[in-house]
Amino acid sequence: MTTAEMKSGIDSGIKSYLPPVIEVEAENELLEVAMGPHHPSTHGVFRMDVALDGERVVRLKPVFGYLHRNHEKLAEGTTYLASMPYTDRLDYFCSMTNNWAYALAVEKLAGLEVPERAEYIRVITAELTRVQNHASAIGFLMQEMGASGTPLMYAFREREKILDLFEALSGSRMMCNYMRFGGCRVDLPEGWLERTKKIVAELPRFIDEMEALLTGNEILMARAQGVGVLSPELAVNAGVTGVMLRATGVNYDVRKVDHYGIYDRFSFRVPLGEHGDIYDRYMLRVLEMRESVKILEQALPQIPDGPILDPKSKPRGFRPKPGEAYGRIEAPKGELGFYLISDGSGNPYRYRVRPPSLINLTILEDMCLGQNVADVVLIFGSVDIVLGEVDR
Amino acid sequence: MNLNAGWASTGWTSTLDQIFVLVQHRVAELFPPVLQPWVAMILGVVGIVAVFPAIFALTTVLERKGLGRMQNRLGPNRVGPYGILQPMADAIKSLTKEDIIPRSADAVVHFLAPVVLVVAIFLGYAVLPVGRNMVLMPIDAGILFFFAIGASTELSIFMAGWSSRNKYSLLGAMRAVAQMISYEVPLLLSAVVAIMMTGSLSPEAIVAAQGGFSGVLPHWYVFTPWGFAGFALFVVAALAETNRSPFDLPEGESELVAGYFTEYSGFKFALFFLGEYLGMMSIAGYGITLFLGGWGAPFSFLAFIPSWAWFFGKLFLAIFFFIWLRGTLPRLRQDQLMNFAWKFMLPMSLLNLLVAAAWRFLGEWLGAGVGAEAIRWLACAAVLGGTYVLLGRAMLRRQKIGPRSYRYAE
Amino acid sequence: MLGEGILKGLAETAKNFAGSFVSEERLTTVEYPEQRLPQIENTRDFPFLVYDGDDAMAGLRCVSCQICEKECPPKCIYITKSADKKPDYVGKAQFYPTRFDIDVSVCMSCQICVEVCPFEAIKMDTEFELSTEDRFGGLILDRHKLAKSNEYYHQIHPTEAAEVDARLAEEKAKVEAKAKAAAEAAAAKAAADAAAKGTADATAKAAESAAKSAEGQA
Amino acid sequence: MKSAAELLDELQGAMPGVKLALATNPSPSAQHSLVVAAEDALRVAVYLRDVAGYDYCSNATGVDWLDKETTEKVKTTRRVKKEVDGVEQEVDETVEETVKRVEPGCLEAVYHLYSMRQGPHDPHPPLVLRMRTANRTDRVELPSLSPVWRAAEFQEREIFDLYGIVFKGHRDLRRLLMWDEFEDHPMRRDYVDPDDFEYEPTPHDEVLKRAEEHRAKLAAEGAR
Repeated sequence: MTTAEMKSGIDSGIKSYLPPVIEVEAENELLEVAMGPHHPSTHGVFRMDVALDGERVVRLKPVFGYLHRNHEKLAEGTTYLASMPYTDRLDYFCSMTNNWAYALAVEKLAGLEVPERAEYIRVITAELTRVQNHASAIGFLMQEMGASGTPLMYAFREREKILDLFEALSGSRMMCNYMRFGGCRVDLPEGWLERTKKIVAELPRFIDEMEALLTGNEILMARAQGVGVLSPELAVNAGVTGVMLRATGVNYDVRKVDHYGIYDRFSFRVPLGEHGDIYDRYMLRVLEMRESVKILEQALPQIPDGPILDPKSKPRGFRPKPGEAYGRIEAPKGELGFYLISDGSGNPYRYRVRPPSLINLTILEDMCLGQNVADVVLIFGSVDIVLGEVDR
Repeated sequence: MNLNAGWASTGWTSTLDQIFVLVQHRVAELFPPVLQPWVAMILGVVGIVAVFPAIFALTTVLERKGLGRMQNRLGPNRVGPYGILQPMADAIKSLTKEDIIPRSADAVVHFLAPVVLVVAIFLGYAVLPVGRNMVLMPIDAGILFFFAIGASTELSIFMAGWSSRNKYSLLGAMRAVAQMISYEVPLLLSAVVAIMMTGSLSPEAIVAAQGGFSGVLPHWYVFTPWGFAGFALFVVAALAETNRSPFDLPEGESELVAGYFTEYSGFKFALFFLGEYLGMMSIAGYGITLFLGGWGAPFSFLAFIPSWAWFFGKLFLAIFFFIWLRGTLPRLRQDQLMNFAWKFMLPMSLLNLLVAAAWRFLGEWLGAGVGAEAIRWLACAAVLGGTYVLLGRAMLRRQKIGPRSYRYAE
Repeated sequence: MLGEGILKGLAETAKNFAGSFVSEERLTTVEYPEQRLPQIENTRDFPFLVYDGDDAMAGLRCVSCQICEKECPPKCIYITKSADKKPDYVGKAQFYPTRFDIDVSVCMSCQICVEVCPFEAIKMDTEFELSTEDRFGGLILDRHKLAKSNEYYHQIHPTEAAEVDARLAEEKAKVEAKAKAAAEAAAAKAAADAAAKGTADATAKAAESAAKSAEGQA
Repeated sequence: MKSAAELLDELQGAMPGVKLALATNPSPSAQHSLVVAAEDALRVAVYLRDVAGYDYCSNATGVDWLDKETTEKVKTTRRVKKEVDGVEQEVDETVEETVKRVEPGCLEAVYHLYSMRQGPHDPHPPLVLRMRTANRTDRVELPSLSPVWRAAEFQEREIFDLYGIVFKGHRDLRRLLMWDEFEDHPMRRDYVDPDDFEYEPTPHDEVLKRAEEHRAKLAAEGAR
């Protein structure tokens, strides 16, 4: 196929959103740098092939796949339940939300009902996950900015408490493997709610502390404001979701849109940015943490007694009827979707993860072109990705 | 000039104060008179070469522990009591590590770069007064000598970056050279006020000029408006000059891996590390000499404590301040750094020169007296403070930087 | 004013620096191995096999049904079924594993095996200090290493173990009741048959044999 | 938002002659899909984005449908010549035959579309858009929808990588996850692992057998 043929779709007059082309005076004077896969700032094994004109980026190509393990193929070879622990390992910062997204898709496929108590537990664990993910994401962003780890350590101090809660609940700190089709695996242990309430009550103080350290900092503002700007039109067209999308001002939060789970019972607001730059993404993460704390404060006292698993759900011999379903939730990194096709057997015929981390990287090139090489690292950090999910 | 101003020169305190000088003399007297100056010189050199690297070792562990505490961690605590022997472990590790020279690197220059750096930095200590009568080489143009020697470290950094044949090294070296040359201007200009006031380029004379007390408070330059501004500018420029956070772009690990010493390992890397910390300490030492009264005591009633103890105490405080900044601040971007140097630091330090001159003339013009002093003080402070606020605001506005508010969707 | 945010940040780190010396809450470091955190009850890492009684191999609850082997996501369980049978906890003759290996270098601690096991035979351990110098053999745990007593299970997961025991007792009671009912039914039937035949002798014999079979099942 | 069936009518009204079909989904999720012919896909996509309001392509993925071999028992009646009572006659005879029929498989590209323009006020199920290739071997080209929804850019690269669907009109169609020199498409259902597997240190059973074969092969190659 010739290039001309390849490009035919683009030339056909459709309004497309493409990255800018940067004119270079002397092509042979460009400095080509491969940032990664061995690079201190890449969040894992990820490579950006960057061409620099001085310190200005004129070309950038992301290269993926160093962590590819064909998660989808593995899942198609085992039962529905056996894929659940593997979802923990997608975005290993947020195993609870990964579990939920997968369980949600299977529940849609098999028509399972989730008991109310389980829904509450899901909301609580998901919001705790969101808090710790956003805190760590800010920490990593600051690390990228050269803050020698202080904000990251503060974030990890709080994250530690949340992970201890997860361990007390599910037995494991990060690889929770907690949710099941039609509910959750085990009920809350004794005293868990009280401990969680105490920790949630302390969270606003921690967020204040983090803001005192960072929000007004002139260096952070100088580095983050007006850098890595993303337009709302491009963001929507490129399927960018989560904080990245809302930082551009588009009001789209799957918790509000789909009313999945029981999110319509809680009052919370969706913070929106205006400029779509790194600072907006940082601030939105802070504000979303505050909103998550609000949800937690509502959900924790309301939690009812009752069963935690749909009686129709069973660990062995689970065979949904033929059909397909796409389920999605608002994971901390963006919209996490699972697409399943059942052929009536015990294994899914098709199992697909819609990874927010990967799709949010679609516009990395657009945001970085023309920027300083130091900003590339920042922009990349502000997307908030986990390579386990990008490469699957 | 009264070197002994405010100093109770009696008995054991004076002996303790001069103990190192006395030891040097006693040892030198054991040799024939022809050799005596040489022996004394060698003893001084040995002292510097022994003491400052020891402080460097201590600093590395203090830095890690201090950063740890700021981040709610413990820091190194496994080697020796409280991890105090950590630098020994680091030294053994760096000595036993394989020394790698990239195949395409220029081996000779690659080897020379860290050596040149350490030698140049050590030369700077030659004229640093670390205590009363404790200067290795008392020359009249000591400050000039220090800045001249300090400027030559850029050479070694570029040698390292260029000879490694690595893109990150080269970018890091170019950043470092650009940054150091830019910040040398405000560094020098901010130091000039102290020289103007003293009327001498000799570090000892500058320290002596800051001796003496009004009541219990000393006559340090930092307690005058121009001195404070000069000191603040000096600190910022010194941070940039020594590649410390928030100006650590040349080795910004998130962008350039390790900057100009990316391709260094083992002992050569340790030499670079040593050079950096020695550079930081020497520039802190000159900051103390120029603005913080050198080895002078901060209060008249504390003058019995030996002068060298004061100097090293101040040095550790300065180091702690550097660590504190490192634990708090993210780093700037190259263009912002340059903007800051040329559009903020330079005008401010030039204005400071004018204010310092005005201070001098106002002093002569208004004469003595508390009222006159207060008028002089307030006028200078207002000019400097007002300019600082206006210039800062203009800078933020020009770059469209400021706090934001956010809207919510229900 | 320029520098305000920086000063605020400096104050914050200074607060934390000072706080780390006085406040437990700020300095959360645990100096393992000298200090250890209290064990969290639900913690799981690698599976073990539960046995009842004193003899580990005789008391294994595992009946070698191989469901866990099939369901294990990373496929780290290897089971060989026995040729003969032995009675399990309700007295039913069952197979038992002649080989039960778990490769803990592959195991990902997901506890799917625990969930799918119909016999409450495999549970999650909390022992995490498993490091060994033998990378190949040392991390394959065989059934002798895996077998741990029910008392141990009670010790590490008291709540869960109590639930499991209650469930097993209930099941056992159910089985016994069923056997008893079956025996009674058989006896009654035999008696009816005997009555039809008119030989009291046969009745006694049938009832005896039925009672025996019920006993055997129990 | 309109349901898939309503959209089908609307599209057929707006673009007469467009090749579209509705594929119903029997599962409780009831997410029905529109199957569009490859030649009409681009204009349907543009219509969906610009007119129908589906401005957000959430998910794009491939599905591999293998060739389906169905065996059927068919009764056929033929006239055969037979000697009946010594006289050759043509008689109807019913024979039961097994007929094997191969339903050609295909590769399918599936797109899940939502509308962000609608905002949070109108919850709606995804609109599922499907395209099918002619077969699984040589005619695997489909038009790329990435000019319409940039979100499909990486996902189509992934489909190309893992399923081997060639998207015409994609701006940069390279492998995404596997390395460029890799030849097969691992997500296809008839994919066979190449023998360059890094065997775990303690292989068992089937893996052990394969590991031994692999080692023997390496040894043989070494001997040569």
